[in-house]
Amino acid sequence: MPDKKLRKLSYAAAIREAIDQSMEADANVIVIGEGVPDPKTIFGTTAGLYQKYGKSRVFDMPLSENGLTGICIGAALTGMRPIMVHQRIDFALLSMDQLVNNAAKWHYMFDGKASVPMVVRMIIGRGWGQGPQHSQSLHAMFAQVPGLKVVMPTTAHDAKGMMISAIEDNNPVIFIEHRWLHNVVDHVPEDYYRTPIGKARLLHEGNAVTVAAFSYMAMEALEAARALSAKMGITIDVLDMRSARPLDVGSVIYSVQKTGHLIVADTAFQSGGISGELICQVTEKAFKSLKSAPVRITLPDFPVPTSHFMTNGFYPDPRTIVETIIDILNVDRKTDGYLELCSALLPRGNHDTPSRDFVGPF
Amino acid sequence: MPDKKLRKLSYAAAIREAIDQSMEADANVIVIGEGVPDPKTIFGTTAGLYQKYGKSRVFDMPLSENGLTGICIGAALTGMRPIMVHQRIDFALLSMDQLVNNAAKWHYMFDGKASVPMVVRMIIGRGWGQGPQHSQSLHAMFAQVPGLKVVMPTTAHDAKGMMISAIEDNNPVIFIEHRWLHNVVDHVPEDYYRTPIGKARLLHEGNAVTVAAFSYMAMEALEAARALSAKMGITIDVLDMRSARPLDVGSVIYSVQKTGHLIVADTAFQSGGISGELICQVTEKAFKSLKSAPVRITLPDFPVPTSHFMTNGFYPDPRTIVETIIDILNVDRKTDGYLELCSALLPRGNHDTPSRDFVGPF
Amino acid sequence: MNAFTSTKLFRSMLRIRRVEEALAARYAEQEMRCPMHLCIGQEAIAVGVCENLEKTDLIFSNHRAHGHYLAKGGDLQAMVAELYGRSTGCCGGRGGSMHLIDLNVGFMGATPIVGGTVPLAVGAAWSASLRGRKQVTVVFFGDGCFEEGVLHEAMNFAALHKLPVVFVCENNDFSVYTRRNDRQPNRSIYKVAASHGIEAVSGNGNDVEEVMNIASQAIDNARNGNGPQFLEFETYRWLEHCGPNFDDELNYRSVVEMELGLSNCPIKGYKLKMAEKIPEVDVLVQNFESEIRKEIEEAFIFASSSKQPSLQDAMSKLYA
Amino acid sequence: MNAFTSTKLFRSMLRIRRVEEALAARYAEQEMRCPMHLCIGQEAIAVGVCENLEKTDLIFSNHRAHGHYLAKGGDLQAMVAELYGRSTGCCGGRGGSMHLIDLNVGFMGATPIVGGTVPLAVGAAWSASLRGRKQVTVVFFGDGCFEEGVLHEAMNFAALHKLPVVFVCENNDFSVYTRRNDRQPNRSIYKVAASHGIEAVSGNGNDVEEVMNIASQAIDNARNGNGPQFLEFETYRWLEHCGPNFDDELNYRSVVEMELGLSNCPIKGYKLKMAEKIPEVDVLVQNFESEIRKEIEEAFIFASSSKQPSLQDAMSKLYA
Ligand SMILES: Cc1ncc(C[n+]2csc(CCOP(=O)(O)OP(=O)(O)O)c2C)c(N)n1
Ligand SMILES: Cc1ncc(C[n+]2csc(CCOP(=O)(O)OP(=O)(O)O)c2C)c(N)n1
Ligand SMILES: [Mg+2]
Ligand SMILES: [Mg+2]
Repeated sequence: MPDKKLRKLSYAAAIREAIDQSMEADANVIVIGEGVPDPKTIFGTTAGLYQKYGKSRVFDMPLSENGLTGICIGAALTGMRPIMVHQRIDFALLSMDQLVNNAAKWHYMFDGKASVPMVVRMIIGRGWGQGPQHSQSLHAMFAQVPGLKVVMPTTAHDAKGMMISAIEDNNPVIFIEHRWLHNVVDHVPEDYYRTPIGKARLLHEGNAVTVAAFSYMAMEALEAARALSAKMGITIDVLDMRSARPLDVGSVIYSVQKTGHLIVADTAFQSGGISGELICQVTEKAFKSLKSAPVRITLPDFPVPTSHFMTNGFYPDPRTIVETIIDILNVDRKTDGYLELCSALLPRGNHDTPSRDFVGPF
Repeated sequence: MPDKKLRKLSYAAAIREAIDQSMEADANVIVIGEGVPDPKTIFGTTAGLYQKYGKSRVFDMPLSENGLTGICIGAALTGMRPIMVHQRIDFALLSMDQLVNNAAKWHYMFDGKASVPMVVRMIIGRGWGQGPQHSQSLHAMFAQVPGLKVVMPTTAHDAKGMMISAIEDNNPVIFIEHRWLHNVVDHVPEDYYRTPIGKARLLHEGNAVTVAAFSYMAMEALEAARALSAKMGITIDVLDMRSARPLDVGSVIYSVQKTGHLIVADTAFQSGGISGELICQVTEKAFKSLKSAPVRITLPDFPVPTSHFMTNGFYPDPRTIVETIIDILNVDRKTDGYLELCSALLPRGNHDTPSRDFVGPF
Repeated sequence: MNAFTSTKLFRSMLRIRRVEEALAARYAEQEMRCPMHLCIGQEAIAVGVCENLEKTDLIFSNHRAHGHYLAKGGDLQAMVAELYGRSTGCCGGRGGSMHLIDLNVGFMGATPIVGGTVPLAVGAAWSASLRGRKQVTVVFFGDGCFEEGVLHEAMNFAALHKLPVVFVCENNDFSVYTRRNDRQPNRSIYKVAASHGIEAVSGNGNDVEEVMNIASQAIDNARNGNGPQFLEFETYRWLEHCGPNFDDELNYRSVVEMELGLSNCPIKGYKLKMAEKIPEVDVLVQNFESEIRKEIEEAFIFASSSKQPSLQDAMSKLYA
Repeated sequence: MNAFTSTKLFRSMLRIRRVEEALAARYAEQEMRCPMHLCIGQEAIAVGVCENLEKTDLIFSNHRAHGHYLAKGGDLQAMVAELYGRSTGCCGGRGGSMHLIDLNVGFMGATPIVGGTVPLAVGAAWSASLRGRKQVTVVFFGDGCFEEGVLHEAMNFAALHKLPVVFVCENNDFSVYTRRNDRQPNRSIYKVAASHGIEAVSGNGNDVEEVMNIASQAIDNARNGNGPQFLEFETYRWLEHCGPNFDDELNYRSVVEMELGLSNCPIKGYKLKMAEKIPEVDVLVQNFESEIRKEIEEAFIFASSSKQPSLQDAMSKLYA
């Protein structure tokens, strides 16, 4: 009904709803993680589930990341559909063996006789002094493993749809949430719907440059795109990649064939990340379409320090993206439009908190 | 003395000699790993060390990869220089937490007040049915971590020199050995010498194409280069990258500026590997020098199956490299030279064993 | 124990022994091109444990899996074909000796990463208990595996949720060529398990009846909701860690030790024991031998004549 | 215990308490922009253990590190400056509350990955023993940490090589807001350690003298070559898991439980006990209070007036 007001929901609430509806739809779906049933309910993403589904479907867990990953794999092999949660993606490093050697390979090495339908949620931390061990963006480590799928939705709408797709998927799916996206609010339909895994989404349309962005950087790119067209009349394509494996290279090439310029924005370090992989694939397959050297917009190749004084400028923002685009197109900066653009993109609030009302701690 | 016959040694013996000489030179160097003192001495790479240095410097270890990595880090923080060995790189997945969260970050996060001088040897398996869990090439997983160094020498000469450099280095160095390189024999000086970390080496010089290769693929590329120039008069640059972090992009760009064509050959899967990172960096920095799209020569994006029937053709070889070059240059195949080339590159022995005399098991 | 069960146990052990011997004998032909960890000398544990299991019960195994697979009723032809790398192998050739599976008989899988399957077994037991099934899951592993931290994580969770899982530790005192006292302090394995709040027992792994009795009690306990059980069985590995041969030349164990180990042969010993109850044991054994010989012959013929997969076959089934 | 030691213990606990309270009070100013896990209620363990250590002995810690750091003699100003993210902080601002270090007093490092530092402590003890030093290494961790497999790997190796390491488990019954009985079966932690072949004792973590006595014995044992020691101390976390406030509103623990917990205050309790031996205890305490107040004031002034690092400072010291 077009006249009906569109229901809006936060990214965190959207994930909660997706899990809730999936648990209603399939009795084999279970949730486990440190703090899942606790008062904070993983930033609200598991709120009410324990009360609704009880102790035989919603579980807290011991601090045993590797063991519990294997346990969830064993449950998945025998009919359950476990959803496991890591409050920080950094903790998942403890479970690399189970994820890479077992979850990713089981279906293949046993000739398709068994499969591992499980979802592993991992949250990327940022800000308020998360520091070196609580703010890594490790998606490329998982995305390089044949047998895993890696998704990282940006909008609340996709968070719900991709969570449902991930839970329904018969393969291990790494579901990555950027902590700063949990508060993002947009239209989230009430019904049970799927958003495809492995397809990028065009967030903003234009013809000057292609910006392919992952996770939170898609938000930053969108803001850059709006400011650019409003203030300087430069329009760009912004692709929210949404998945790191499978990687939707086709959509990026399609856009690059139009724009001839490619920027890839990612929340990870520069070297060895998914940004390099995407640029490589586009270059291999659409070399002739590139009018200029592709550019990566990422974090520098250093661990993220804790002090907010040191992280001021550490993370790229819309301004970073805009300046890169202006350089690529080498547009004259001596214009009113550029000045307006700069003031429009002045940082709002603290650079180390997702929202003004945030007072720490995480 | 030029007239003195050059001493030749196998890659395995060269590693053994490097460790031996380092232990002689520095009493803080210790070696630990599953089987280090056993009768097989890690394919001969630790032969005699236990007998020579005794039980306070040469250790077997419990099957506790993560714990022992942390224990070696603790020893390194307090004055020792541990060398840890994994008979397969696949086992190191159990120690990702300690390597990535502690070893790589300790020096940085504690403001340089402490450092972790340790070497972690990891062996890449191949052939004789190693299968999905014993034949992964995971160097890109480590190479993407700021704070780690990742080396993968190809010649016996470099194996010794880089092992000495790695042991002397005050940072955690991942030292990767391809199982099929252990039998490689070349000139290895008797003396204690260093080969720099982070510098590629030109194995073969030419002007048609640049082939940047990692580990065992450098051997394959060299064979391809020799056959190409002998049979078809096509000469190429073959760069043995030798390190995955730091990555010697400069040497590759220098060569590409001459040839205009880049092929990167790696022992890993295609997606998310170091090959993509190298191509991305060259494209970013030397876009104008590229006359054609860079190409990756790698394994397909599937786990390596065990059956030798299924791996026949799974691994790229000199012929693969040659054909790729011929395509890039689009040289006419209807020549005697090409036919001679093909027969010269006919596979020798079994595709799943490093040498004809090999009778298994690993 | 009644004669029927005894002969069953005996035949099952003998069959495993003969299969392993046949594999060893033909390994030199280089048709089986993969690492192979034989269980000769350790047959009694697999047999004594699996004898107590229903077909619907599940087991997980490790790199030394042949005995577990056969004792649970795994298809011999599919196993040999797997070692031959053929399409008819239980993994279609993708796995080889260290990756066996036969879901028809509850053999969930064997893999070579030490410790890798232990939490999976706990997970299988967890899902059985969540779905109220009276199904038991058994996992076999070695004394070296006990050093992996994941074991303790798995035991803690199994004890916390009182899961129907039986941990079976085959203690042959070696991890490859390294003795237990070079890897573990002087304390007994099963008592560590007990400290996690798990019922734990140890026994002689070369005495199939002892294994059978201990396991039957443990499996009943697990099935009846008394939570996880841990069994440690002492045994001895006759051959080299990996491969078809004896390894005396490596000199990491003394001739005396080897002779002692071989003298505790679970099969020879049990045959003598049976002779007491069953007068015509020799005839019986001869029949078994010929049946088994025939079965093994057929398995090798099946394997060597099966379709050879190709590179194309490697490029599928990555995702379900 | 003599009056001198008693007052030392008391003052050390009081100092930690006042520092934590001051940090909590000023946290709302948002100058300390990092996660902060306060140890109010748990001071006796850090103090009772560290009192037995030489300056040259080493300790490793975890996310709840302030007490350990101060008890070992860590520089207060460098710690507060670190929380303020300043260049004068013990990590130059790179670490914040969860990453403390002061090598001058043997505080080797605290990090927030649970279990991460435990094997490091064993490694430090290993190198001490390899170099024949009579140095002891202590590692502090919580009851939740005990669930990490790496702990068992570390204990196994420490026991195997009889290393001079003391494992100190601060059991406050919680991992964040999850109770131990939702994460571990009903068995005691220190007995699991004992089963690994480690001398293990448990005690009341809110009684600083009991902690001191138990720890002194254990540290002597470790120093004299009797191998690793494991100490489990029961205690109670007063505030929210992370942050400056009480968390009654979360209702995961009852008011009764909280009151009981607070009533076992290690400091208040010990003051009464001291009064018996030391008549002028009140005067003494007042002096301590004012000394400490002054020291804390200065630390905050030092911190807030210290140089602010910049982005440039983040781009160095990646490699040694
Ligand atoms: C995680 C891991 N570490 C090391 C190895 C190499 N490895 C294969 S079998 C084995 C010995 C295991 O000993 P045990 O568990 O006692 O089993 P056994 O071989 O004695 O039957 C080792 C170390 C491995 N496969 N996986
Ligand atoms: C490997 C890992 N898993 C989870 C976390 C999140 N986390 C931080 S502190 C904590 C609780 C630890 O409990 P305990 O060890 O008892 O220490 P306490 O906080 O009670 O002092 C958790 C789960 C983490 N930091 N690291
Ligand atoms: Mg063993
Ligand atoms: Mg606790």
